[in-house]
Amino acid sequence: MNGTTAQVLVKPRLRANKAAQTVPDGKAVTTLSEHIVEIVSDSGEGAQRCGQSLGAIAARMGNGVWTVEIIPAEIRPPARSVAGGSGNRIRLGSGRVTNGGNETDLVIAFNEQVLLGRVRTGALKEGCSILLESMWRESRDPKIAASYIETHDQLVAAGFKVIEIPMERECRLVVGDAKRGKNMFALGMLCNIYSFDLQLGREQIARTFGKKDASVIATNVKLLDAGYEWAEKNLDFKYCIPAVRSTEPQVVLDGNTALALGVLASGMEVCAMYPITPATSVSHYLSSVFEKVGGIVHQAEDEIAACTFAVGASYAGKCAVTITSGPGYSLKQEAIGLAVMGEIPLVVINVQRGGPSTGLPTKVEQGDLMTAIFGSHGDAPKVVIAPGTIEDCFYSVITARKIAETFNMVVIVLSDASLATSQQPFPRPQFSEAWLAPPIDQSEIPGGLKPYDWNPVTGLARRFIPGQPGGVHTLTGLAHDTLSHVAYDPESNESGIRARSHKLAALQKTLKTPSVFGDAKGDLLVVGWGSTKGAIEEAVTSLRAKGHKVSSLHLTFLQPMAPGIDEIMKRFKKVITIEGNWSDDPRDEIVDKNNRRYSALAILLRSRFLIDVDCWSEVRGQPIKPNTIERVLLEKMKK
Amino acid sequence: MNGTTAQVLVKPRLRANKAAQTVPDGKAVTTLSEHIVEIVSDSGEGAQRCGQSLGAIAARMGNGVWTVEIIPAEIRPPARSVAGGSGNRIRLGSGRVTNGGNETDLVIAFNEQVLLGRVRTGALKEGCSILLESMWRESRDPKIAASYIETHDQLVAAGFKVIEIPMERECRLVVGDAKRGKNMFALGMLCNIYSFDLQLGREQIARTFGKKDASVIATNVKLLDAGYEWAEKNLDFKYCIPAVRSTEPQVVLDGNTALALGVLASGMEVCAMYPITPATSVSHYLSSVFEKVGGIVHQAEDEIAACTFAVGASYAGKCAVTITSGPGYSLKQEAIGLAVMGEIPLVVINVQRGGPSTGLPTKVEQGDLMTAIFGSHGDAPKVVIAPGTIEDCFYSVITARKIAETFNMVVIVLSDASLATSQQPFPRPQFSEAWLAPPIDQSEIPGGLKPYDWNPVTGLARRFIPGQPGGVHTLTGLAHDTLSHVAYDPESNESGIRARSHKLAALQKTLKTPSVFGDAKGDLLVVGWGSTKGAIEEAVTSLRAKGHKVSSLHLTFLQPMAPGIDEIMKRFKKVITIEGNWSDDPRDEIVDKNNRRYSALAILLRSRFLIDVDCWSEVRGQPIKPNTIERVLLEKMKK
Amino acid sequence: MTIHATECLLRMHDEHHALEDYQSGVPRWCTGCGDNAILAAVQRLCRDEDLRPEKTVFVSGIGCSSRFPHYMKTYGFHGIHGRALPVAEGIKMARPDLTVFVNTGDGDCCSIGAAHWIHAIRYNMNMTVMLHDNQIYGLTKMQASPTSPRGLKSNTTPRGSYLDGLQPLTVTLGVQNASFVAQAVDWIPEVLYDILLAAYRHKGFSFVRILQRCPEWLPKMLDPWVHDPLKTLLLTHEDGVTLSPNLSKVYKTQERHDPSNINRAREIASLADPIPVGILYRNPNVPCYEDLRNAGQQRSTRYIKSGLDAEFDKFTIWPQDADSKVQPSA
Amino acid sequence: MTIHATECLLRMHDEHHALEDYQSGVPRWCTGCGDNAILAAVQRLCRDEDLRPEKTVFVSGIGCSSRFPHYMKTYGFHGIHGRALPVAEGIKMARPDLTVFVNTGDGDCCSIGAAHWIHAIRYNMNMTVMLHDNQIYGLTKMQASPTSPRGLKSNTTPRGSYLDGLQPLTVTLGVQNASFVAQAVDWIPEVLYDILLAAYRHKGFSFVRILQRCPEWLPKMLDPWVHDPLKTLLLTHEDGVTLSPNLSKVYKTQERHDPSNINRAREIASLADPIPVGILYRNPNVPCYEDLRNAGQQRSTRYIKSGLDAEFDKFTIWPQDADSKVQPSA
Ligand SMILES: Cc1ncc(C[n+]2csc(CCOP(=O)(O)OP(=O)(O)O)c2C)c(N)n1
Ligand SMILES: Cc1ncc(C[n+]2csc(CCOP(=O)(O)OP(=O)(O)O)c2C)c(N)n1
Ligand code: SF4
Ligand code: SF4
Ligand SMILES: [Mg+2]
Ligand SMILES: [Mg+2]
Repeated sequence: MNGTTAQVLVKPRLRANKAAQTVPDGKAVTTLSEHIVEIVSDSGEGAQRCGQSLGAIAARMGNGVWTVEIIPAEIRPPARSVAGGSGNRIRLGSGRVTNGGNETDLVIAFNEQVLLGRVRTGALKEGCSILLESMWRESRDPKIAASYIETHDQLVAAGFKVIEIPMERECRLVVGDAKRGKNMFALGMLCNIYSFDLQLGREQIARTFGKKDASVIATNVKLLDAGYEWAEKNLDFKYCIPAVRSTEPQVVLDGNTALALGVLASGMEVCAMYPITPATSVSHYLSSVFEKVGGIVHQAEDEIAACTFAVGASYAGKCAVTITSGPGYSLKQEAIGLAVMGEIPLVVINVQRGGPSTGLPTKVEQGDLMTAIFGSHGDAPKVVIAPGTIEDCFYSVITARKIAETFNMVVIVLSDASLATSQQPFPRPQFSEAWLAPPIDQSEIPGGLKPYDWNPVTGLARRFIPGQPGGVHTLTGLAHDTLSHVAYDPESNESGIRARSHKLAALQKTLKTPSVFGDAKGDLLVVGWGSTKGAIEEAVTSLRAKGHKVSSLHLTFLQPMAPGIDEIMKRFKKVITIEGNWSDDPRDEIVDKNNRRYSALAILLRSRFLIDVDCWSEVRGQPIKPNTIERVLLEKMKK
Repeated sequence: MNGTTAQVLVKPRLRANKAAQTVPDGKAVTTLSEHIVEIVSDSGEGAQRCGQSLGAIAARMGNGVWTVEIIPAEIRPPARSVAGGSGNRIRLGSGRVTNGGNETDLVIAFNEQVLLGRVRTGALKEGCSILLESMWRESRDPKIAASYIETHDQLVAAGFKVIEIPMERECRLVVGDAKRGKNMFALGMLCNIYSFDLQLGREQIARTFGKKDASVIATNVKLLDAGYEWAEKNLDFKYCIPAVRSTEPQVVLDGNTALALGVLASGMEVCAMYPITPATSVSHYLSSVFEKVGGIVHQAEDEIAACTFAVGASYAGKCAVTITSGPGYSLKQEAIGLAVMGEIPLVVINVQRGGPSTGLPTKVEQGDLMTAIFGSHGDAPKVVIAPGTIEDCFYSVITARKIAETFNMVVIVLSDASLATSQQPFPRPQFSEAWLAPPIDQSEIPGGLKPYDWNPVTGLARRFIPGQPGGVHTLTGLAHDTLSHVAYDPESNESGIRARSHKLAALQKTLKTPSVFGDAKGDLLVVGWGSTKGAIEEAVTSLRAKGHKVSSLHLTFLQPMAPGIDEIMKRFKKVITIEGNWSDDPRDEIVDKNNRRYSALAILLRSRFLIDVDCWSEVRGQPIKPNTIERVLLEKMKK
Repeated sequence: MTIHATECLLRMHDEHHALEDYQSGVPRWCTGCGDNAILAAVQRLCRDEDLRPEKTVFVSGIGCSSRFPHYMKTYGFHGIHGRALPVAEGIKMARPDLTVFVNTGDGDCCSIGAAHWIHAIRYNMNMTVMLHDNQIYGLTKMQASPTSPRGLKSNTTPRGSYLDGLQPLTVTLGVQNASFVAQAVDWIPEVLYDILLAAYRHKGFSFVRILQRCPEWLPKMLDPWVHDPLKTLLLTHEDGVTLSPNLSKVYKTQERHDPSNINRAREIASLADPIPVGILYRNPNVPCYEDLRNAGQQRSTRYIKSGLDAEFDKFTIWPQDADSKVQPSA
Repeated sequence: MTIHATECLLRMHDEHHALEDYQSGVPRWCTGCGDNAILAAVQRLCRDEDLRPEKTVFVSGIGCSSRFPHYMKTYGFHGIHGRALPVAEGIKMARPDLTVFVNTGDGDCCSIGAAHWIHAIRYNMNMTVMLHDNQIYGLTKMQASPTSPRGLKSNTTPRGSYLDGLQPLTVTLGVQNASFVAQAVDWIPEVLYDILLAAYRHKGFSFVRILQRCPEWLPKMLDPWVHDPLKTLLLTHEDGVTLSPNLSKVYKTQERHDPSNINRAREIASLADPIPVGILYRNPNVPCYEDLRNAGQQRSTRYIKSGLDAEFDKFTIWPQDADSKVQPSA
């Protein structure tokens, strides 16, 4: 099949594009407030790099951006397989983009099988445009050709705007091995489609291949230009998403990189971990940079060793951090209890994934909140906070370290697989000395001071660090008195538990009431935590635009909870939590009020405030979409 | 000092005993409805055996009995040390005795130091009678003599009725090594004091020393008689606790032995454990008897191995059990999650001790309820039940095994250190075949059946057991479809989680509403769970006798909760839980409604029923006393 | 592992099996992954030894290699990371009639599972254990494992790993009750098969470390050994494995090693280059834990009832007791 | 373990210490418990080496023996069961300037802690580890431990334990990077002291298995060895321990063993009777993990800030970027 036929195939369907207004050279330019584009290929074909580059370019154009990785289930899936698609999904907007959004508007696919995978997970919007590599039509392997044609026709029948593009052939005009360069050709097309400054594309290539020799850069720039021109010539549509260039420097990071930089910025020196998806990439990045600032990443033999290693390091010096995900978090329960009992500051980062057990290692869930709060035997009070944005990921670690050392407590940071792999630009943080941990105190302990001189009101006590003269004592996980001597008497046990519990209250007194998104009163309040923040607020915004009295409240502190939350909730007729964890659907036959299992945050709010907080949740391994939330809220308001 | 002076010392004070009415021979016999007696010595002096024997004799007399071990903190504490007391505490009653009761009325102490230990833990009732070995007065070691006299005088000054008794000397008249026989001499005195049939005492000795040769029995009987006569001659008081001999056979067991017998009776075949106080004695007893019925106790290298070993055994055959306490329970979280995910029946017994961390290994606490329910990452629904009596300990294991295999779920049995070491008579269970696990199904699986054919309503699916032709499949802890194939798609994950969650609802539908202790409506309802049952009901009974409209509700199923509980609670003006775990005291300066941390059951009830359930709890390592509860309830009713 | 007598009896009534009877699904390992060779050898073994699929269980932990059970048409238990061995022990204890195989990775067995590994050797339960040692964490995308050679660049050791690799063979041989220890490589299928067969036929805990290639993360690492036969030391013995004439011609570096000689076995185990391949140690006389525990007894209801009654008697107070005035047995 | 140069400097300004400066509280061990002898030897060691109490940390798990730190007037960490070693590693990594000792029981180290034990040997961090091996679970009241001899009657093995005892020495010597392995007994204080001293002075992971009597649960078990000196094989060498003339007269069963000979060390380690006492293996050239990781660097705020800025630069989009029309560096 040759280009012309391709265009023949394409043009008529494209003319159908109503929103477009024709411009002089017969090319339609549609102005959009936002658009979601995907590029997907077999892994190894570079779709990921293409997507990331597009995101960076858009960000530099001043567009709002949210990119999400498309990751295959297997390490090295067979070529042209439905489950094997690898790539990137980029949501572009005029203003700031806070989440992955809804279904995809435009897809570039390198073969029809990976495309099928996307169709089947329901990622694509009905009738969306698909730019499809057409080479398979003429595949020497009749099976391939057949499957291509079959799939193509099905998609067309299903109403998708399929545009066949001979990318391979076009690239071969520029380079020998086309397979390698296709992604930059695609990038060129996208720069054209979205009216991006091509020069930015060239610079982006220069950045990414910076280390490689000039010729590599040159070839890729050629491909970029080729793609741009091809689109200019052959596609008769073009989009423009008005952008406001930010005046201050922005950083584009994914959540795990942000967490790692947070560790750096917090002044912590030891990170002990054991690999586990989706947390490991935090440690990957940290391993490459931590040593540059004198830090150490220790990969332990297992999670228990990682956590106790961190506990030992914290005990002897500055607060240390351990990073894990669900299964590893469960294994650390006993060690965390020791840190709580010994009042050893410790930061535990849990990048949540689908559970229970090994569950869905690469997929998002908010299933670990209850175990973060209640997950160790006996009374083991810990602080639990959850970042709601990529930016939060960075600052939450700094906050966690500070709280841990101020209150000698364990602080759990709950991120998740969605934040972990999503990229979003945010203002470049301005370094502040206040972020850093103070140097290790080695001064002499004044006579008479005891290692657990619990303040009768706040439960706080000064921490003794090895090396301090006059501070020698033996820390123990057994019940102990103020001298840290093992004590089995009722009073010692009670006062120790009281002190550790009251530290939570002391911290709670310092927290500010979170602000409501939307009006302070209304018909429905949506409460959420963690990575669903953006999607919830987007849904709320859209409903409010339609005249509904809906607001939302995002909680960063899950334990302790900030004051004033009940007053906020009382100003709304209904309150509901939206969470990415399990709750029984009251409509299910066997579920009734006596046995319905609620979502985590709903349980906490109901129990503390005795307000009839409803909940809706989803455990589909995918970020919850704004329009799903909108649909749910509308239903709930009908009732 | 000689006997006569001892009596001189004693008599006057004894005459002061008002309740006593004089009988012909000048001996006062006081009729009592109940009495608490303690016998305490250095460990190795046999106070424990004396106490247990007394308990058995009393039970055979038909008295209600509750015995509690007095255990020293160290393995082998130094002689005559305050923390080193070892012995037994026996509560005797006319009717059934359901808990350890309040302070002690009468003590026999072999030296003044172990006695001091008891005084300091506040175990003794003001002015109670103390029968004290007087030999120390003449100790060749002046320090000992001095400390004895000092302590003695302090106690007298404190108003205790101290009766010095030359036990050593008296025993020497019967045997050579008096130290060994003192405990039986003491038993004799107690038989006399409580007007027990001496013959029962002799038989008890015959039982206990049954294996030893006749001479041993004879000597001990001599000592018994000697003690009996000495008391008859020298003590001018005597008690009688009217008893109703039960017409049916009774068994006298401690909670851990009852749990072990429950394992036997449930037909389980494999118990995998790792030693941990206070759970280990279940396995000690089980190790000695399980093999006789073809069972196996496997001491694994750690708790994770113990739990996964049990999981493997359950998967391949009948449901297996693993037994542990707090720290071990925390370590098993991940393995428990695997059983939940794979729907492998499993019984986990957690004999709770003081926490967090290593905490109070030998002492009671109810601190593990929340972690039992929420303690594994992701959504990991398990059944949680708690025995409230020694008898419950036996039956709860049978119930647990049955539920585990009927619903293919993990069932957590929460006992505690108090039940573990307390003894109480209850009707000897009548063996029933229904208790036992069915034989392993090795029949062919009908074609077309899938390993996870979840029932759309109940979530239940038939279990496939290795060896069954037609059933081959690979169980996995990853998200899976009905074929047990690894599946990452949203639907499979959602339907698996739904099925596992709905099994809890399905079980809940089968539960009966627990019955209220006391009137069905009133001013105050006390809700409790586990070992506090007896103390709570005793406090309620006493308050009701005083005209207060108080009732109590005991929950055996903590997850799921039986239907009808909200209706019950609504019939009372106030609801409060009494628990042996931590809750912030609202009167503490830093505690307010926004930060107060509630007790476990209170959190669960408040969250589910939105009723303002208050709570009062204690974490003093001691069983909660009925009169403490009574005091608390009175205060709460005042408000 | 050998087969139970009862098994043999049952066998006689059995139809024979073909390779397909043990194959399930399409392995999702990378092309060229050494796990494929191991799978092929094991499926052949099952067919040749005619194992009954429903009486066979493959147990694994988590990792690329732990996907193994999914590709066998037998019962399988794909558990949690590091715990394959205790799960397998529980299965064997409850059901000694089942044939148990374990597939575990170098991270699964030697890192998080190390304690279970040490103790599984002690228990010496009758199972065949394959350590898929690719010297890397495969599934989690390339982190150093305990067996990674020093200096290996990985995602957690970008400047090269810090420690010399752990040698699983010397560790295993240091543990009391080790009864079968062998080493194989995925690229000599014939010897891999022979070793696995010997392991399967040994009654006890048969530990086979298999050097397994991971082309995805360590494409060239084992090439020197793959390409130069002289860098492989083949252990031959009439009580161990014997080589076909063809192989003998190729693999000229050989040692006649008696598997009963533990001291020499330990010395051989320490060799890094050439790498030993064959059976390092075998002791058929170490008892199996499940036998010491009399696992798999039949238990009748009456049997249990009588045992239970006997126990209750010890704690029972009979109503008539109080009246019986018999003298103590003194 | 050796002392850091910096330490030595600091030392000079130090007053010397007496035994009491290291003694804290009255040990609560049973009379005759071997732990008392170990405590005495260690307190003597601290005094003789003049350790600064505030710069010394004793780390333990849970068990009778793990109460050890409470009886030392230094910093102590009495942690959770089985995790003494990773805690100690964390301490050493964060603070290489601290002197670290570890006290662990046979259950704590060889059972629940086995994985950490294997890996601690690999890491070879500079610390002195005392395995208080009483071959029983003491604190929890007499359950068999991995090192319990076969047939031992305990509360979980009323008919005798089922397996031969694990030999900690052979296991340790099977692990890559083992750098100091010795065995001592509580009833020969002089040799116990010498071995602990050598262990302390060795830079690296010094592992000393101490046969420790538990009169409470196993009153007579070690008597044959305590009472018959000939049942003890004393390893002597100028690079190991040398015996005083008096001891030499009593302990006639001796072997001159060069601690650098690992093969012989492994053979000796396997001996059950006579039991070897002395230094089985020492290799001063194994690097310490904390040194490989450059632990204990000083870090200034500016240092961190510049590192952080450098990283941010990689991800930064500067406002002017979009306008700058420079050609790519091609
Ligand atoms: C408790 C727990 N910790 C960590 C992980 C993450 N994880 C999965 S596989 C694996 C190691 C894989 O390496 P290996 O065992 O050598 O198997 P391979 O993939 O190389 O075959 C890890 C760390 C997990 N799933 N569970
Ligand atoms: C996680 C956990 N499991 C089990 C226990 C109970 N426990 C305390 S000490 C101990 C073993 C003691 O034996 P050992 O380590 O040999 O020390 P020893 O008392 O003999 O000196 C056990 C099983 C515990 N405290 N924590
Ligand atoms: S990553 Fe390595 S071990 Fe895993 S499947 Fe691919 S090649 Fe095999
Ligand atoms: S029980 Fe044994 S180990 Fe523990 S203190 Fe007593 S003698 Fe020592
Ligand atoms: Mg591996
Ligand atoms: Mg021990």
